[in-house]
Amino acid sequence: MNRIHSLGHRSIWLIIIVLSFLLPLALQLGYIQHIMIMAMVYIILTLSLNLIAGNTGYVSFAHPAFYAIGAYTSGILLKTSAIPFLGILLFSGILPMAISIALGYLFFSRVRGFAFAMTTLAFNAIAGLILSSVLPNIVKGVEFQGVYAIPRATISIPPLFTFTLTSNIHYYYFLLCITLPFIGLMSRLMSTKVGRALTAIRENELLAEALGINTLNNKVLAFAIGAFFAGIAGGFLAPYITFVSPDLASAYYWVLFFTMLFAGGPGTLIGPIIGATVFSVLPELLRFAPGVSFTPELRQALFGLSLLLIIILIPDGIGGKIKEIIYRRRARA
Amino acid sequence: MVKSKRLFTGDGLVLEVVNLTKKFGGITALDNVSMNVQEKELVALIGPNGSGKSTLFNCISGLLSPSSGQILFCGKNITHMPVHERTLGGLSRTFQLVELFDNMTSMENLIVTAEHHKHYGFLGSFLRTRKVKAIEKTCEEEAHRLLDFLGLSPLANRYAKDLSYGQRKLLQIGVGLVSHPRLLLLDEPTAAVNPTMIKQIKEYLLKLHKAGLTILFVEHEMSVVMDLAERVIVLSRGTKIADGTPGEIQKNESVLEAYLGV
Amino acid sequence: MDPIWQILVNGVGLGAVYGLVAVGIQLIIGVSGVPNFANGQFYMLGGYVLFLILGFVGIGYFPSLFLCILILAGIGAIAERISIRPLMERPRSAGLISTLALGMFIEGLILILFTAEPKTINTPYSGIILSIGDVSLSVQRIIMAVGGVGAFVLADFFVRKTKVGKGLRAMSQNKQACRIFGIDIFKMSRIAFMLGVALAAFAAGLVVPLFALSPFMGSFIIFKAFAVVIIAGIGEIRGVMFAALLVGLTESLASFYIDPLFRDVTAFLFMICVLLIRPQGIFGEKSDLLFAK
Amino acid sequence: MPGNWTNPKVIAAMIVVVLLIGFGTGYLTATYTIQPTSSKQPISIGLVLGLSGRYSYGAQQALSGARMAIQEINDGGGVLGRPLELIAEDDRGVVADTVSGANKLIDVNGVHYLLSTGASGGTLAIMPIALEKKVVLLNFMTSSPAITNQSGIGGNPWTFTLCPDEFAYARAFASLVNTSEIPANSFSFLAYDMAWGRDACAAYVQYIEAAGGTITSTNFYDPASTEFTTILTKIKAENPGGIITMTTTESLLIILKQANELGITLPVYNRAVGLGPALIASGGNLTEGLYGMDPWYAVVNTTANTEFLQKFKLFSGTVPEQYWPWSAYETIHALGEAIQKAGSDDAEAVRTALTTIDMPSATGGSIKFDEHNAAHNYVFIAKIRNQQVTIVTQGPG
Repeated sequence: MNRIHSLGHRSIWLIIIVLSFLLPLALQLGYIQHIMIMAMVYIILTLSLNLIAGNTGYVSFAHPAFYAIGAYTSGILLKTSAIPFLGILLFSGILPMAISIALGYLFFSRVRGFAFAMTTLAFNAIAGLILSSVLPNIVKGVEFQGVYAIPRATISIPPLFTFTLTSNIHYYYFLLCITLPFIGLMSRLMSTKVGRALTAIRENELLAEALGINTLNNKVLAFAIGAFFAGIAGGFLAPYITFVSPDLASAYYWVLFFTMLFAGGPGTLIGPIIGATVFSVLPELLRFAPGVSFTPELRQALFGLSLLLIIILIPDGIGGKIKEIIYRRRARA
Repeated sequence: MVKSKRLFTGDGLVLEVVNLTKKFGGITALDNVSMNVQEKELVALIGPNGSGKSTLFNCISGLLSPSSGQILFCGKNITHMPVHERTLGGLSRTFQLVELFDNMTSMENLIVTAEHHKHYGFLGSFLRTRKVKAIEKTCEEEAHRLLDFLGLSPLANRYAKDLSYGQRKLLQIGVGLVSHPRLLLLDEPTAAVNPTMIKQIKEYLLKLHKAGLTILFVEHEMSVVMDLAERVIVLSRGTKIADGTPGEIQKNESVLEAYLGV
Repeated sequence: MDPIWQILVNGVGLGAVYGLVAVGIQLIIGVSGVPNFANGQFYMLGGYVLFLILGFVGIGYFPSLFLCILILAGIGAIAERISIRPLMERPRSAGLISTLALGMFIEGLILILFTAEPKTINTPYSGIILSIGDVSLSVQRIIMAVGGVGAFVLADFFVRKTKVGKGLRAMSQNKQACRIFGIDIFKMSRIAFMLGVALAAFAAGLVVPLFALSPFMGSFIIFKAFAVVIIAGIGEIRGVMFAALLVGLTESLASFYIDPLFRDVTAFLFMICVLLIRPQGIFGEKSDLLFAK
Repeated sequence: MPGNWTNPKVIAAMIVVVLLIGFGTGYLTATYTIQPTSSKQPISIGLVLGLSGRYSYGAQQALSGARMAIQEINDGGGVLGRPLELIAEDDRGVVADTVSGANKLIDVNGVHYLLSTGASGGTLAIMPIALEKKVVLLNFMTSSPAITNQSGIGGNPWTFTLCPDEFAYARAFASLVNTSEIPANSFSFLAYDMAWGRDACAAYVQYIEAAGGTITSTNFYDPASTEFTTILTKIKAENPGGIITMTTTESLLIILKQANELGITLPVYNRAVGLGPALIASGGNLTEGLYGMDPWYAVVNTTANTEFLQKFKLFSGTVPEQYWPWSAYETIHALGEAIQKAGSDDAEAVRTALTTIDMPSATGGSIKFDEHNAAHNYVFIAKIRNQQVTIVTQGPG
């Protein structure tokens, strides 16, 4: 198989990078930068969820919990400790990862398919309750409705420089420096031994095992990497919004992630990126639609309807469709 | 050719099954069956429907856990070893109803198997060190060689789901071979394919046998069994009723009984 | 007073509700393999349909309930055609997402039609209160418990004894075989879905007079129902009622002796414990394969 | 499969998507921020509210209240000769959306004045934003004491609270404990598990205990919960003199039903659910004897209030379920007066003007801010007697 297409022509990379660096300058408004920042946060979340739910084919409801845990970790540490932000960010990724590894070995070894999905659902509910009702009683600086007034992030490499991220544009570029390498990392991951093993597990777990693939370890690995980056996304959110709430672990978010992932195209790279971008920008665009004729209820109904139609008409999502077209062309050639 | 990793060494007996019994609830599917396969041997396992062939097969390959008895592979007890470890140890199998990664290309089907029989971890693969590059290259070469051998090269970039049934059967044999097994278990390799394809598959199996591969296969098609097998093992109602050369088996009373139900 | 009896009665009441919704899910997941995430919204929809019938059609409570069940079964047939059948041959996650989307859609519609303001339904029976010793409960709650058990027994009988029911069970065993033996799997899937939705509507009809009617009531109960399904063992219809009662009692006891806040996760904790000890669920049969596909 | 996206076509598609979204948003924003409403540039006022979700019914009414005030002011020639315009954002009652909605109003629409949301958590979350971006934040319906504590000399001079906080209600309630009106002196709490529920509960506990009352238990529940028999059984076993609830309308209805079913005859003192027509209609006899504590009731008998009611019925075609529309209405008017007083729409000037205003309220109190930027308006305790709301007690909070 030609591995070139995993990383792609550098020229195209260049175009995208340059574009994403220039775009916020073209659009000065802080609010639009906010939308683009959130879009990137969702790209990270959806792509990391894709690893387990898309590539490996195990639907996981636990992603919002990892996101929230990351956000709380970063929020609390920023408020109460003197650890440099980059360290905090790393830690807010490592904590969910540790949890996910424990969960993974506990349940992947016992249950499969839907039962596993339910265990993650249970974990998400329990985590949400702990964040909203238990943590405030035991951790200083955590209110029942979340962590308020989180200080802005300060990036410092002691001898060289110290810089506090204040405006949206700062956060935009900071996040861009995380997102672009992350996308590259994901595309590379897919072209490794592990990446192919995950696809194999999704396609036919029995066969994969019979052919000598250690499915348990691979599944846990995918789950853990996903959790790590979900945590990073949360860890970034805390100083950006300066507020985190238990809502982050609520059902609303896994519905949103699933919409982005499955409409975009599970198991592909471009799919989740498109899905995340479209579905994080669309609701904001709807804010500008004439309010009266476009009630929020109608928005929810349309949201559900469009997702339903996409699943039925193009079950593999947009990314899957693109992949299909390319494959057909290559097969003919 | 890079040597794939081996868990066990030892010669002579490749597979040895000792008093294997398997019960499903009340039913006894296998009633202490004992059998063996010598190195470089081409053995057929036959028997009427429900005689326990596939149960025995699944116990050997690890899909089922036997109720009692032992399975020795190259002198090592693998009775309760996880499936993937048996495979890594050089025991590979195919399935009667073809099992492949449908949404991966033929090439990828082979590569994903090949690379999991090589020594290198996630990080190495991720950082793509020179060593790893070399290994992955050899994996591709082996995959190409196999596709050539099976005449599937033109279909290298096709999804497995888009191949014909016969081609899928072939590809599955390829997937079984790419891990350099010490013993290849084939579950009805010629079932439900057209005569020309049967002929083709027979040729391939003979070639492999000549190349020194040890093969144990379940088969319904008697002509195939008689042409290929050096030795035939017959099961009936979960017990072994005969074990010998095709010639002997043809003359064996109890076998006829079992088949004709006299 | 000694509240323990009241607590047990409450628990049974809770269990009956979860059980009814869970049986529906169980039927569907057994036959078409799809975890129907919209069943909660169908439950909610059932409540609103009943509300309309009682409001605009001048027939008594039980006739209205019957009519409501018929209507929902019809809606279920349509829903199955739209959201399940096209995805029959696809991985289950597809069905999960499509039903999820269907649920969102229904909830949105109800919000448009009825706003978020809660409604209440009063039946002749929800007013009558019986008190036996320390225990006090309304006739409606008794009707609910009895109706719940009745519906469950009927469903069980249907699945075990009738021809169609046997077909359903065959489907949950082996879809391929059914094809070969000429069982119409689409028909089976449709019947299962209609039954499931109808049961959910029935549950709503019995329960709503005790609660208030709100567009969000569905999304709340569905997870409990799924927990019950997992505890019982996926596809195990017999186990459902028992598992549901277990969950109901656990919750009732937990909220009295521990903290009301933790009531809602006890179901999940219970589920996790069961999975750790018996991954196939309390009533599920352990597959002899070392791993199933 | 990995990497197909590097195919040029796909990349093209990707770039197009990014461009469309980016510049599309930019374009829409541009077109939106140009206001063709009047020859003069209008003064924009922002409002973030749960226009959808659990609280949408009341929120929609509050929106009408605000719109009504705007219309009145504009009909009277606007302020400083310029019309007012209201830009509302939906936050579904989700705090994260409150934050992004407020950001949008401030950055895109450039509002200098913001009416905050229906959940105390939301107000607390956007207070730092108001401080950072120097925007006047008018809190007209959230009552967590944490808000007023942090306002004014509390550190956030940009936040103003026009509704009483929980201490005011708690004081009013505690003053009646052990009297003929509230003979009970032991209470059990049933509040939903959110910032407000917790804070309100704490405030009541503090004042009731100070007044010599006792607390048998405080119970919190998941706002989505629909089953209260378990909690009510617990309360029944404790047998207090009364139940104090801090809940949504939906929960309160279920609580009343199931309390009745369990044969609980204790008086229910509810905070925050207005004793409006919808509640009485769907609650029926169950609401008989139910208490409520709010800063406004339809039956408050002042000319100004009856006038407001008539106007609101005409304007929205509905009857206020609770105090929200009234509060929004008076808040807009107070803001208008402050801008007039300041003589410019500059945020800083208006902020200082607000601290000095003193205008009468329809309920008989007055809107005048203390050092915590809190206007202590009247507080009412009302009771439903044979399907009619009657005021039990009233007075400055």
